Amino acid sequence: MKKLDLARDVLDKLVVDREGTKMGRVDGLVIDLSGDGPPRVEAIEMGFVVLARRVHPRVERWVERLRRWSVRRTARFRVPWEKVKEVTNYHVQVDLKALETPAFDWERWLRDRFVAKVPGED
Amino acid sequence: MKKWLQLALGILTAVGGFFDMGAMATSAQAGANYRFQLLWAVAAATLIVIFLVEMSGRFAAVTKKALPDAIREHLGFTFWIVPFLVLTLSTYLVLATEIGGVCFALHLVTGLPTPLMALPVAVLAWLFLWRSTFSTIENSTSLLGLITLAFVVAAFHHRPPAGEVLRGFVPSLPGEDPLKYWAIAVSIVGAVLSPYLFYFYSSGAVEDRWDRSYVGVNRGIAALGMSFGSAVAMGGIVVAAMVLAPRGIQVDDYHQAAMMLTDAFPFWGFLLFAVSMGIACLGATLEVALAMAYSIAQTLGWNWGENLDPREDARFSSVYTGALLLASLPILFGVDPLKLTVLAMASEAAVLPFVALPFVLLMNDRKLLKEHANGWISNTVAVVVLLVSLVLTVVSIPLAFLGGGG
Amino acid sequence: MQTPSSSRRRCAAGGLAAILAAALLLACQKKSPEEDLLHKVEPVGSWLASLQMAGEKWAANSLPSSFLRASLSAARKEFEKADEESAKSRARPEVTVPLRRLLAEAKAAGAGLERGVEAGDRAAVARQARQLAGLRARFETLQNAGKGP
Amino acid sequence: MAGGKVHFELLLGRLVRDPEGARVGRILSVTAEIQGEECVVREYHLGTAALLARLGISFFGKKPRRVPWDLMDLGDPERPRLRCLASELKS
Repeated sequence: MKKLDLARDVLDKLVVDREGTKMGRVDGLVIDLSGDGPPRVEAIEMGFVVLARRVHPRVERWVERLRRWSVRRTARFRVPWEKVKEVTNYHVQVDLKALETPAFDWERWLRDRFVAKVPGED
Repeated sequence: MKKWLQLALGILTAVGGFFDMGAMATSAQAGANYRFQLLWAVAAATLIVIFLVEMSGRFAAVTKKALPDAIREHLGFTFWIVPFLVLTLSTYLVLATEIGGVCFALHLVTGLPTPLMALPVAVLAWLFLWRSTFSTIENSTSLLGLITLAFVVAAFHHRPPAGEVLRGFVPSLPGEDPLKYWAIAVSIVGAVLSPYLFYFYSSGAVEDRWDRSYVGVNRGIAALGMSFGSAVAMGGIVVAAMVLAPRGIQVDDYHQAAMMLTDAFPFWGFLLFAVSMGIACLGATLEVALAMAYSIAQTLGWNWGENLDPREDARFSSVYTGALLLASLPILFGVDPLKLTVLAMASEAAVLPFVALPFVLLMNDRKLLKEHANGWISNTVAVVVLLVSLVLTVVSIPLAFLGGGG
Repeated sequence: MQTPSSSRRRCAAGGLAAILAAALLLACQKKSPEEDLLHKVEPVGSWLASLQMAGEKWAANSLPSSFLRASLSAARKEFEKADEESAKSRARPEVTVPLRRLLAEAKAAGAGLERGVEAGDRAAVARQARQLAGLRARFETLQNAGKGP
Repeated sequence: MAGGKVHFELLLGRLVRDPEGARVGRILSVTAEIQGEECVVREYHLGTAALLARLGISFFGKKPRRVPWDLMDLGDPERPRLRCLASELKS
């Protein structure tokens, strides 16, 4: 049984995949109030839209509109808590492969469309 | 012993953050207008910068986290967003200025117009970042940066009156034009206390894989590296005071500063100035572009690192690529490098409290730093910095316009 | 999270900015058109000195010709700006007439400097530098006379 | 409205009132426990002291107000309410 301070130890912490690749930050946490027991952390959320919501709902709408023009598949990328392997001082490790998630949509797009096209990078 | 090779990081930080385009301009203006009277501003700013750089290095060594990284994590996104945005904006202006510096140096050597150099310089800087590792950049910049010591040599060559120089270390009021005096004083502090400097230094320490055992060495590196930058800036003031002031030359344009070294070195002086400026500003361009990419990547939790292949951190590399391109635009469209410098220095002074506050909060986190958290001396300095920087924020922008700075 | 001190800080900032703005207004109001003009053309003196130094240093083989050309064009812009200022200024002719004559001579000296550089004539350039020194002394007298009373 | 979902990041900084409408404090820190696969919320900490504790700055003995999970009504996440009077909280 490990005690956590959700604000200090989980929210805004670095998220790494099972290979240790940095894949983003815990931009938001969804808490489930159903059931008779204590509230449960259901999922962590990542994405610009989640961040924008924390600034102001209007900013969220702008960012969401912008996102539709971009290569990002989903605005909110949700990782269920069951996928969280560990929470350390340095990161939250999740049992996923970063490259296959929407969190890496931009990374993949930039790598294929830009980095790979630079002369000398093959 | 090997740890002392990390002095390169200190000197790189100092070359980029200290003796760059801003310090060139402010030193020359200070010396030309007020002779030795503003040396105290450099001394005070140096003392403060040593403390702050030491703190950011200590933080990185103990927690293995860079500052933007830790600020977002511990203070939260809603707290960080405003400092982050103002810092990014100011860093952009500084980057544009440094690119302008390299362009101007090339203009001095080749005689071709400055705006023509903007794109080639951006591409050159980009190639460096794309191709090399952190330690290559660190070592080459700090080694080449030693050429700026020419200003110190020239300062001694001129045999400045010792009494008057010493008196310059005591703050005093100017006889006339106090607005201009304070405008230059503020921009000296702005030029030395570049906010991105601390963030960059801590990211550099993480790139160089510092751990707790570096806490002691870090103190020496901070003190020596920053003193190096400070010595060059003071050299610049003394040379300007000995060469420009007696002739009645004020620095309203970088061309007027370019002759500074020709008294001490009749044949090489002009080239030395151009090369010093070019190298210092190129080093600064690399540092500032990296600083920007670091803080954005760390804030958003991307893969980052100058030691990775660009394919492994495509977003990180794209950020510095885009930043360099965007920052070359003002010079490309013919903005005067000196005007840009004055604006950038004012913006640096203005954003300092936004950047210093989260930093100071973090340095007092005892859960995180344990026995390495700030003691009362560091905290006293930090509080003084915060108060001074608050005043600077309020006065810097109006002063830059009123005092003209140039 | 809102920082509670931010609004108070903004107030303080606004207050100080207002004081500064008021100071600026006062400073502008008490200036006569003569003082105003002389303040605006102040960089001319520094540019005359720069050109003089550049000429001397070029003659001593310390500077490349391209630098001299660039300095000259920057200086010429400053002279022209000063000339425009004095043309549209409401200052008394006792100030504007000698000032504009001096600026015309400065431009001529600059042109002479440029001809000397293009011809590679060190003696001519050194002569023009001495000419510029004389102009600078006259400019300073003008400035002091304007500030005196 | 039991069974709702709450965004934790939006809950931070919200002002909590008790059933009589009195201000109790802002939610500035939440403790949780990892139990096997699950992570469950235990307590809500209110007030500046909670913020300082979260920032690791020790401050002369000031203690945050701690609200156990079952005493916090998050039916309307924008207006969290205590299920008891503020005076009944143990501190």
